[in-house]
Amino acid sequence: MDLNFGPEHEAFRTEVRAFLAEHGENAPRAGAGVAAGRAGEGLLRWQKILIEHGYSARTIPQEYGGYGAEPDILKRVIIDEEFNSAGVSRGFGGQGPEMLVPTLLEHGSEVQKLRWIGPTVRGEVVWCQGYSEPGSGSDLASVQTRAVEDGSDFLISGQKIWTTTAQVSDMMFGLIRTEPKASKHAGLSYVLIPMDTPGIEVRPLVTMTGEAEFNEVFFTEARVPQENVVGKRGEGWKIANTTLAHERNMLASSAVLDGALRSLVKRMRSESSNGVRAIDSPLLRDRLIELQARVLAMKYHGMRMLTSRLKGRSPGVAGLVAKLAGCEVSHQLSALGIDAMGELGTLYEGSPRERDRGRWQSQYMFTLGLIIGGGTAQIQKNIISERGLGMPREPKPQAKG
Amino acid sequence: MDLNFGPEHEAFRTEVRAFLAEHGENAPRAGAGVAAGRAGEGLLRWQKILIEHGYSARTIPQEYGGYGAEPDILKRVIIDEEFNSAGVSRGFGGQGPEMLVPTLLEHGSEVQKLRWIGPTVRGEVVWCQGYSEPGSGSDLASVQTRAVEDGSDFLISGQKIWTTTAQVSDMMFGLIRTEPKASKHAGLSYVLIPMDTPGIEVRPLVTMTGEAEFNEVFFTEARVPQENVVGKRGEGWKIANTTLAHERNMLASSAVLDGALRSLVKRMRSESSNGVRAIDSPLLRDRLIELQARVLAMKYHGMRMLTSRLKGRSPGVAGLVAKLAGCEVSHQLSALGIDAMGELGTLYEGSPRERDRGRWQSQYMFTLGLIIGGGTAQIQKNIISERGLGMPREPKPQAKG
Amino acid sequence: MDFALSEEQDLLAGSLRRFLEEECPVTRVRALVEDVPGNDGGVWKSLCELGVGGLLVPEEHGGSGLGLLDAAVAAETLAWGVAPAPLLGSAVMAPVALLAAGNAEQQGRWLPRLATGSVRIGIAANELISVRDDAGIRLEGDRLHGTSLMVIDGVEADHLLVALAGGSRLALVDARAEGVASKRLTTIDRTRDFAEVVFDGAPVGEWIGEPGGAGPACRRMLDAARVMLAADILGASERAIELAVAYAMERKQFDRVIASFQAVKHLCAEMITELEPARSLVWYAAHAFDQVPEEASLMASLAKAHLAEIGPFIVRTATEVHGGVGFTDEQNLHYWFKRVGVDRQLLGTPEALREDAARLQGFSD
Amino acid sequence: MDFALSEEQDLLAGSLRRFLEEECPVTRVRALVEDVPGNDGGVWKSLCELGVGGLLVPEEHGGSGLGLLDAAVAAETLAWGVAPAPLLGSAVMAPVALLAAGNAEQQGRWLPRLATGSVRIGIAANELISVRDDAGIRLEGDRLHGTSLMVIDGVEADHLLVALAGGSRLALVDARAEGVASKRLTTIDRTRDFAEVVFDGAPVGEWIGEPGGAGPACRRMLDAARVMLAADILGASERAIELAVAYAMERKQFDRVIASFQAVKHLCAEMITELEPARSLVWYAAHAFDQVPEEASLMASLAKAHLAEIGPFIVRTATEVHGGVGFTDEQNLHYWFKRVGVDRQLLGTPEALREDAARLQGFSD
Repeated sequence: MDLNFGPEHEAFRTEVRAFLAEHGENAPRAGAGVAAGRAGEGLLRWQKILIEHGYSARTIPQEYGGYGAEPDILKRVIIDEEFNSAGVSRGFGGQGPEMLVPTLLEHGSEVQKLRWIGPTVRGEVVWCQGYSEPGSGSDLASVQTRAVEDGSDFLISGQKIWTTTAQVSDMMFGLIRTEPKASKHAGLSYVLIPMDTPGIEVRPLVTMTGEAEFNEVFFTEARVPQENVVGKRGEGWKIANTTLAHERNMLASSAVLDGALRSLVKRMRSESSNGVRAIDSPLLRDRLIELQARVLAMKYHGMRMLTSRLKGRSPGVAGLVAKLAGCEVSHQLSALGIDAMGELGTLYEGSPRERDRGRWQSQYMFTLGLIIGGGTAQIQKNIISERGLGMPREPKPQAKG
Repeated sequence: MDLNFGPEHEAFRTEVRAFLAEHGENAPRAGAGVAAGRAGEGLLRWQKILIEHGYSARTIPQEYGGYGAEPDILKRVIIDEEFNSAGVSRGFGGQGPEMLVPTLLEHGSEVQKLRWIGPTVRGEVVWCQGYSEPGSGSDLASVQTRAVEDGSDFLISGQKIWTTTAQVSDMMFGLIRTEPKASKHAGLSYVLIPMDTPGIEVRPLVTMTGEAEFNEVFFTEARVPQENVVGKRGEGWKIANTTLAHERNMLASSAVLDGALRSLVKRMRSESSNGVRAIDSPLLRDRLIELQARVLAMKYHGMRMLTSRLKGRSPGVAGLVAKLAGCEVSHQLSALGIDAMGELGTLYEGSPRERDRGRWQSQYMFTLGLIIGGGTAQIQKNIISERGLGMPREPKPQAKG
Repeated sequence: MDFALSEEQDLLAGSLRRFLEEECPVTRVRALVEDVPGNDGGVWKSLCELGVGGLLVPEEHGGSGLGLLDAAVAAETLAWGVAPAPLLGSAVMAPVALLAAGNAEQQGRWLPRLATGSVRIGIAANELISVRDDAGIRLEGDRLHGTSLMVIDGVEADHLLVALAGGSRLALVDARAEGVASKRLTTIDRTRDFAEVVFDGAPVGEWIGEPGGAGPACRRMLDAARVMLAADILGASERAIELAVAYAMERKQFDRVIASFQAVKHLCAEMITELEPARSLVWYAAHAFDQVPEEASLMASLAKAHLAEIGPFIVRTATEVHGGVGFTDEQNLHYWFKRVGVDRQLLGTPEALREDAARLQGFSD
Repeated sequence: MDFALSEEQDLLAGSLRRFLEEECPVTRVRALVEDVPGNDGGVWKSLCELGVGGLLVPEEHGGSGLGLLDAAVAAETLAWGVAPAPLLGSAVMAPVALLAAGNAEQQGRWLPRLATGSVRIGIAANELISVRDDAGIRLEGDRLHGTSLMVIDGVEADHLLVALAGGSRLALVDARAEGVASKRLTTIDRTRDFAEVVFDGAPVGEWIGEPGGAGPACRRMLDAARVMLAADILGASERAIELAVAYAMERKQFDRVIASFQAVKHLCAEMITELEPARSLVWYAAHAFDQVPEEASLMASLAKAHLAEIGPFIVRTATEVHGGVGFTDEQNLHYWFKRVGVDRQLLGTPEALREDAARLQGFSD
């Protein structure tokens, strides 16, 4: 094990710090992390600065609008750490830069790359992901939204759900059943769909948090050129799977956990009841420290998974458990945040006396959504036991009658 | 709701206290609770005193060797409470008095009653229960131990497991498959089996606690008269089920929980590390109080179930959850007992510095055995969800091939 | 001994359930509270006609003179229906305080109006438990000063029952008097009405009890409230389980209802295994309040602390059983989830209540 | 950056596993410890031949000069095999203390013998963490007095490393000297050797470090030990999962292996979901001990506390997967169960370690 960053990387860290010292105040006020959705003027400007300095679109070739650096995970770690600890925005992110762009780089045609990558990383074109459907759970291969050929176009009909940022997106990258006669997995294509196509309707899906973090998207014979397929027809399943980009998510999610922990410590230092600070309550503090151990475990686990990737090894079962474990830690951090505020921990929706803009309640509910969404915890556990531990699938039930 | 005991019962309580004050010192030193297994001289004498005064075999008719009182659950509650708080032995118990005797009273022939009940309640004849088998889990109806007719006798072959006190028992009451052609449930009989019958071999089954709390019992053409069947042949399943005697067990088990809680408080008051008593640790004390709430919940739950019984109502799902919930509380009490002693909580087997004769470790393991034994927690949960909540059984898997 | 609800209590629960199913299903609740949290839209009036307002009010004052167990049955049922209603303040805490410390004249003047629902009394007593942000009410001359947070049913209240710092005095104050300014505190649970009330030289309408002698009445009021909150969690959790089981019996995946999957069944079994013994505990805590005064405070703290632990587990698990749809606003399941979330924190966190229970038993200083 | 075991570490784990599978399977462990807890029956000698005794010993003293991460790999593997061995005392705590505070001569005299296993040093340091039953060792004149409990590898030790009350001095004492009396303390885990040692005017063999200056060495020794105990829980838990999965793949009910039941699968998934991130934490804690001194104490406390929480969950769940047979002595699963049970309590309970972690970060006084 060698976690040394070495002189080159320490120099890089100095460089990042210098950048943050000089430019940090131009960042949008949203704090650390990556913004998704429709970027405002300030964010677009900031994003441009970030790309110029190699802190966003870092490894995207320059001809496609990126900074063109060699991949260097350590540098990415350093950027994450420094931006995070300075509380400075990482700029524009979301599913376009994070999922579509790597997919195009690997599977897209030259035309597609030149057309889409630059505007996407600059935040000018916003994307949403069209994978989940009401009946599909995490069994994405069971996607029903279908495309019928009509000349050189497809006519797409069906429904997607849990689509984040759909209401502000210019484009969707979606899994569409284009080959009705092929097998379940071989019948899907990866299609780029303009959201202003007639026949597409977006309905916001409000969740228990009170926000419309998601949407439903309805397709009624929406006409899309067949040339908008990425890769070959019928390869959609494979393409979607190769770019689920674990490493990015894992680094990002452990940074998010770490950020939540810091905020929690801050909250517990400032919040008091009857003159006793939350952090001075032996019970709340004990929970805090156990959660700290879990946050650190996820952090080092992320580094371990990354190392596996770098070495071209499968992380095995250790990779499968990260989502389930991480969401749960995040949920528990929020629960402690609420408890630390006692009765005032229930305040919400911008109420007077609300703390931290209601983030603890919002996060408590949203992380529960993460636990049960995108393939519920139940399905995650099936996957872990079957793929990770080699346990058999449940036998199919007997036919009735 | 009326938990008043009323003047008659308060008078009875006074009477019990007077008895305990006068005779309590003659009780065996084993402390509160009921002793099973082979009774020594002291216990046999004590049991005799208890029966004479109506504190054991209380509602058994006098002609069968009991005290002959009218059933009065309140009085039983009072007896439990007073003996428990005085830490005085309830005398001889175990599966003979607690399970066989009620069964005989309900289903036995007059001959069987006269022959067995008296010696059983006096502790002269010790019984073990032969229900579980290695393959049966809690699906008792799948019992395989079989009896073949041979003249007026049965020849019994097969194996029982998890048989407590088998090694010291004179008799077994067992479920035996006597009707091979009948359906699964209708093929069983309830048979009284002398343990000294040739062809019966008892092997102690040592558990993780290091004790042989259980046995395996092997039958090889053991010859038992057919007249030893209780009730009719083929009624064994029904008979075994009617006498699973929830109320007794529930009262007793909540008294056991209560006793464990008291001992735990005592231990936490006396145990200290670095000069701080366990009970003065905010963390350990917080766990203690949450467990106290759970112990009390089980106590009142027991009273609620009893009330249902008294009114001839089914307790419904509330009755099904008691075992699972109670075992877990007991396990957690033990875990806290161990933690309260820190590093010395690991001591066992009569080690120097061992506390409370190792009861916390022993109980920690034994209660885990209870959770997983006698129909594992998994099976309990099936039963709760199916019988209690009306959820469907798992479909049978498709036949292979 | 009879450890069960009486026939009358079963009837009360049944009739309230029917009323809620017919008159105030969750769709109506949603419409009522969407704009104004805690808005009961006449539901409280109807509930008072059914006798809910006067459960604890003696018969001579127009109530039915029942006990806290009856009120707990009502609380459980209202939470089962996530009904917005000032049950806690106007039907329990205020009557309990008046009965404990008010004089005959005060009882005669207030209790009948509480029973009919023609007056609502909000409760400014949060600072008896937890002082945050320098809140607390003090007396200067004959005027009240200071802030009280999380005032129960405080926005819609006609009058406020105010516990002075330290709990030695209880004042009844006209909510519309000069020097009283309240603003709504919005919680995750829109079925509740909470306020922050600032007293800036507000006149005391009347004192409840002798000056300096309100401590026992305050404790009594808190004990009752905690049992009610425990019952609230009980009812909300019970409904969450019902909804989860019903959903699982309906929703199909892989050509079978998900209720037939062992993992889903076990989650449901785990929920009910937590709930049912807890129900017995809540019943006893209410009974102790009515009949076993020396155990009342201990049981109230234990019951509320315990329900505050299992309630969140149950509503979370019920949401998990629903899968993604349980997370949507549209499904309404979150109404119960949030109700439990507020109950857990109110009038004593679980840790604080266990500490209180320890103190009551001499386990801690 | 390379967050992974090195090839050498993988090889070490592999060769130790093979050795244990071949030479010391649980059936042999059972036979060894049945009469005498902690009896390794020559296993330690063989392990030392494989280099385990000298992992932390510098090459110039006959060891391989590796780090705590290597020792943690060994600890994990020995726990995987529930092997009885004085790894913690003789191969970790004693060398760490000698390297931290011993002079060159002492290092040269003791380390080679520890590496070969020709000498065993027991550790009397429990009272640095927890004083119970008035234990603790004090110096009177030049003699030691007092009692130390839970002395690690104390029955079989040739010498004892004794931390004096307060942790300011470390003495090395001949275990057979006059005035030293040890008796065995038997724990649930028979694979361990613990003693209670009474010092009644025992002579100090030599001091390790300057008088009054042993504090940092003590902390260093405890940090190392805690990481090792965390690794021990890791290995024992890992094996418990392996055994549970293997059993579930074999045992049939209702004509199918129980591994195909969703409830069983989910239990196994829950175990591994707890274990794998914890493994990363233990690795990092060991790495921090070796390379990031400012984080070493914090990480040691956090890792040990965390593993002490998840370990008992895992071994309990593994037992549940086995059903009744897991509860039998014969099945041997309890060896891992008990190993974790002892690790949890040793050298700092989880609560105490979290309090320590809080203190180290300035969260508490």
